[in-house]
Amino acid sequence: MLDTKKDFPLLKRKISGKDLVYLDSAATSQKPVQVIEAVKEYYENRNANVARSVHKLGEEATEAYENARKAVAKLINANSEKEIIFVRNATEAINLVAYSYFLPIAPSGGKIISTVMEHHSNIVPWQFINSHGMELEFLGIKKDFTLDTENLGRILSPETKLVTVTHASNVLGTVNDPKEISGMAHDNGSLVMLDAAQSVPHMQVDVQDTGCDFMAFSGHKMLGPTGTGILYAKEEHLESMEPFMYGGDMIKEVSLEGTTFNGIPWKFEAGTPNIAGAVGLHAAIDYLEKIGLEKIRRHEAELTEHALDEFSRLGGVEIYGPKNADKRGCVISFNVKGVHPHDVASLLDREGVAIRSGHACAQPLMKRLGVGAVARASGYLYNGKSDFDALVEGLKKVKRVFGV
Amino acid sequence: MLDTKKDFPLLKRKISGKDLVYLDSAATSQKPVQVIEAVKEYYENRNANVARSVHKLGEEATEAYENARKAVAKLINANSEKEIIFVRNATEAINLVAYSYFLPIAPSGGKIISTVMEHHSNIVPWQFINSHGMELEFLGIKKDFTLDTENLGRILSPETKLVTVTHASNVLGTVNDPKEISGMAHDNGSLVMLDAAQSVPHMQVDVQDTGCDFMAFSGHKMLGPTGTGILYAKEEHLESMEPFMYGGDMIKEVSLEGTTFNGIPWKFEAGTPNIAGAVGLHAAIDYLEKIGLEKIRRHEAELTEHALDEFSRLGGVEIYGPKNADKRGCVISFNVKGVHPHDVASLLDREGVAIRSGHACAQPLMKRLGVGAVARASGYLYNGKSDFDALVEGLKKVKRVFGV
Amino acid sequence: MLDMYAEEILERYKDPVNKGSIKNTAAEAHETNPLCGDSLDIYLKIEGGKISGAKFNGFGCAISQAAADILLDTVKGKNVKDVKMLSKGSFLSALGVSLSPARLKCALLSWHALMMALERAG
Amino acid sequence: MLDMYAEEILERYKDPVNKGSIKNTAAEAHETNPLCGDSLDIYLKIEGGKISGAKFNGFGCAISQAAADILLDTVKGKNVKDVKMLSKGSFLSALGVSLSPARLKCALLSWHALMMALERAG
Ligand SMILES: Cc1ncc(COP(=O)(O)O)c(C=O)c1O
Ligand SMILES: Cc1ncc(COP(=O)(O)O)c(C=O)c1O
Repeated sequence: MLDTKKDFPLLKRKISGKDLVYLDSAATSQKPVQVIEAVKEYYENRNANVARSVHKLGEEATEAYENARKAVAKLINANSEKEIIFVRNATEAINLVAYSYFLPIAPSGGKIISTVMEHHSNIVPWQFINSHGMELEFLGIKKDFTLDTENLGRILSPETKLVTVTHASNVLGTVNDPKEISGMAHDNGSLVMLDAAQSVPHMQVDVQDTGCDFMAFSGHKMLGPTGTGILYAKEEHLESMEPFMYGGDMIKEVSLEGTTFNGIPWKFEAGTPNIAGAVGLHAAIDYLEKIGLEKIRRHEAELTEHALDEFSRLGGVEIYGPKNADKRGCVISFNVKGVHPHDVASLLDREGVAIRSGHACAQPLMKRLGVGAVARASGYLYNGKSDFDALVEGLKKVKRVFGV
Repeated sequence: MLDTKKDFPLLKRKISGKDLVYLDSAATSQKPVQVIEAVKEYYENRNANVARSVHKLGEEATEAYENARKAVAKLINANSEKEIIFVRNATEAINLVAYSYFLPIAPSGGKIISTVMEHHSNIVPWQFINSHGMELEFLGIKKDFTLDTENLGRILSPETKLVTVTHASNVLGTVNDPKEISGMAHDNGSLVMLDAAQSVPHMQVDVQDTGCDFMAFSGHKMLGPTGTGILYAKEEHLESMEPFMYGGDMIKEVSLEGTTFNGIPWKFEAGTPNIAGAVGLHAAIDYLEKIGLEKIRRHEAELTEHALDEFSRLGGVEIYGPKNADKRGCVISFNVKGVHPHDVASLLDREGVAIRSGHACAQPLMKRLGVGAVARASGYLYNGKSDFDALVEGLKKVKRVFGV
Repeated sequence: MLDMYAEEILERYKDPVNKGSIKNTAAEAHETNPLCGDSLDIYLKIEGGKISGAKFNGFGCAISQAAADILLDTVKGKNVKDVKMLSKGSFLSALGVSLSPARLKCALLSWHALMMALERAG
Repeated sequence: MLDMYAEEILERYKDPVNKGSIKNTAAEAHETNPLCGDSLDIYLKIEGGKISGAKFNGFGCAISQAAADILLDTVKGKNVKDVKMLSKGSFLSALGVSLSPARLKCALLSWHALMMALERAG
C-alpha cells in the first residue's frame, strides 16, 4: 500500500475535533505540498502573461505554461502537445467539442449516443446540440452495473456521428472498455468522445490505446489546482473545428473586416489562460508519475476490495456498482437501508468522515437505479484502509442512531 | 505616493543580474503575498468541491467561493451578488454575452457598435456574431486619441442592439466616459457592454454610475490569480439569457428527456469552478480596498505625469495617447524613432526593465495609428517613479546602441 | 437549539403524527428537492378561513420529514391569513434545530410546499 | 554566438547590402509577422538553376532585417536545389546569434519568405 498522506497538508485537519477522513476525491482531490508550492513559486518568481512577450519573465511564464502542456501530452500519450487544450474543467472540454464540432453540423441532422451512466456534463451539452437538430439516444446499463455494449451494436447506425461515454463512472465505479467502444464506433464511421474525469487521475490512460477522438478530464481531480481541465483531441479534428471563444491569443491577424485564426492548440485558448493552474497541474503530473499510475491503480483496488468486504460484513447497506474490485474504481455509492443519504453524510461528518450525498450529478442514473439519491465514498492514493474503517465505524453509529 | 513594493515577492527578482522593473501590468499584474498566501491557505485547509455538499469542508469551500462573489459585487456596487458570474478571464466574459445573449438573436439582424480602440477580445467575438447575421460597425478615435463620441450619435440607429466599448484603452491609456456612452445608447434603446479589464484594477468603478448592462474584467490584472475573470450583468438580462456551458451545477433537474436550469448566477457556471482562484481574488479585492482605489488612481496619475514628463525631455519618442495624466491610465505606448519596438523591449530587458512590444492585441488600432507595433510600459500601485526613471535610462541606452 | 439528530427529531421522523393524505382537499402542493431526490406532498383542509386539517406525504431525510410534521402541528387550527405570514425565518426558529446551510433546504421543503398550497387555496 | 545587438548585426540593420527590389523577377514572396507588424518581400533572379540575384524589402526589427541581409548573402550564386535544402536550424546556426524564443520568429521571417519564393519559382 502507498503511504502518501504526509504530503497532503489538508489531511492533517480536524473536523468537529476528529481527524478528517476525506472520502470525496471523486468530487475534487486534495493537493500535495508539491503542487501548492509550485503554484506559490510561480507567483513569486515567474508570473507574467504568456502572450509571446519579449521580456525574460514573459518567456519564462510561456515556457512553464507550454511545458505543462507537454507533460499532459506525455501522460496520456498524445501524438503531439498540439492536441492538448487547456480549459477550466472537464465540463468545458465537453462543451468545447459540442460547440466547435457539433453545433455547426447539428442542423443537418445525425445522431449522438450517450449513456445513462453519464455525469450531467456528458448529457446536458448534448441535449443542447439535440435542440439544434441532432438526435440523442442513451445506451443503458445491465443488472451488473456495466454498460450494455451489446445494445450499442444495435443502435449504431449510419446516422450516428458520435458515441460519447464515460471511461469510469462517478457513481457506480464501473470502468468501461474504451477500446471495445471505439472499435464498434469507428467501424460504424462514428467519432468517440471519452469522459475521462474519473479515469485519468486513477490509472494509466493512453489515448492511442483507447482509440478515442476526443477526451475530457479535470486537473483538479488529479491533484492539480482548481480551474484546470483538459481537452485532448486528434490533431485533424482540431484543425477542422471552428474556434470556441474569440479574442486575444487565438488570432493570427485581426482587421475590422475580418480575422484569421492562430494554429492549434492556441486557436482554442482565447485570452489569458490559467497559467498558475497549468504550472500546478504539471507538478501534479510529476507527482503522479513519480509514484506511478499502475501503483496507484493497485493501491485503490486494494482499498476498494477492503471497503466492499467491510460493507458486506456490516449488513443493511446496498451498494450500486460492480462487485469485483478489478473491474471498477474506488468510487462506492451506497444506501443504508432506512436512512436517507443526507442523514448518513451529516452523521458521518460529525465523525470527521467526509463523503458526498445526493444525486452525484447523475440524475438519469439515479432514476435508472430507482433511488432519489445515494451516499458516495471515494478514495484516492492518499487514503488508507483505516479511512474506510472509520467510514464503517461511522456507519455503525448511523445505524444505531436510526435504529436500523 | 504609495509604497507597496514590499508586498510583492516577485518584484525582488533579478533579471540578467539587474533588479527587475516590472512595467507590464496591463498584461497581467503581480500578486501580493496576501493573495499568494490566501490561495495556499485555501488548499491547505478548506479545499473541497462547492457543489452544495453536506460535509463541513464542502460547506466551507462553498462559503469561501460565495463570499468572493459578494466581495466582487460590493467592489463594483452591483445590486446583488447574483449579477456576478465567475469566468476564466475578461475574454470569456465577453464571449459569454456574445453566445448567450446575441447569438440566439443574431439571425434576425440588428447592429452592434464597437470601436477601433478595442482589444481583440472586444472585436473578434462580435465578428463571430456578425457572421451569424448582425451588422458590426466601429466607432473611430479623434486626433487627441479619445473616442469619437460625437459620431456615436450619428451612427446609433433603431437597429443598434449593443454598444460595446472599452472603459480604458490597453494601448492609448485613454479613459472613456461610460456614463456619456450609456446615456446615448440607452436613449436609443441599445444595450451597453463595458470592457473594464483596464479600469476596475485601477480606479473605483461603480456599475450603477456607468449605467452599463454588461461589464467584463479580469481578476489576474487586479492582483488576483490567473484563471479568474468576471462578468457583471444586470439581473434581468441574466434571467432572460440562454445558458452558455452545459453540465453539472448549472442545472436544476436533468432527465434523459430534458433539463431545467439552475437560477442565476449558477446557471452560467457549469462544472467545478476555479475555487482557489476566487478565494485569491477575494484577497486581492481586500488588498485593493484597504489601500483604496482612489489612492491607487492618484498614485498612478502621478506616475503617468512623471513618465510623460521624462519622455518629453528624452526626445525622439513618439507617444500614442492623451497628454493629460488626469484623463488617462498609466498605460503608455510609444515608439523610439528609428528603432523597432521589439528591439526596444529586448534591449530594455537586458537592463531588467520588462515592457511589452508588439500589437498589444489591438491590430485595428495599430492600423489606425499607422504603425506596425508599439512599445508599451504600464504601471500599477507597486511601481514608483524610480521604475519609470529606469525605463528612461534604458531608453537612453537604446538610443545610443542604435545611434538615434 | 436542538441537535439535528435529537431524540425529538428522530421520533418525528420515525413516527410522524401528520403523515398521510386527505381526499378532496381544499389545497394540495407538491415540492421536490432534486439535489437529494426528496419529494413532499402537502394536503390541507380549510374551513371558515381556518386550517382544519393538514397532512403530508413523501420521502426524504430525517430533517425534511420531521420539519414537515412539526410544521403541520403548528399550523393546524390557525387562520389561513396568519399562516401565510409565517416567514422562513420564524419557522426555522420555531423549529429550533441547528442546521448547516446545506441542510436548510431540507428543513424548508415543507414550508415551500405549504406556501404553495395556501397560494392555490386562494 | 553573437550578441543580438553585436556591431555586425546593427551594421547590417543600418546598412543592408541586399535591400532593394528586382523588376521582372523569377520569384517573389511576401511574409508578415502580425505580432510585430513586420513585413518582408523577397525578390529572386534565377539563371541556369542558380540564384543570380536576391533582394529584400520591408520593415522590421534589427534581427529580422539583419537576418534577411545575411541570408541573401549566403544564397546568392547557389543552386536553387541546394538552397531549398537549407533548414531553419542550419540557417540559424549559420546566423550565429543567440536568440530568445520570442525573437526566433523575427530571425526566421526572411527564411520563410525565401522558401515561399523558391516554391513559387518551381
Ligand atoms: C465522470 C465525470 N465527468 C465530468 C465531471 C465534471 O468535471 P468538472 O466539474 O471538472 O467539469 C465529473 C466530476 O464531477 C465526473 O465525475
Ligand atoms: C482592454 C482589454 N480587454 C480585454 C483583455 C483581455 O483580458 P483577458 O486576457 O484576461 O481575457 C485585455 C487584456 O489584455 C484588455 O487590456
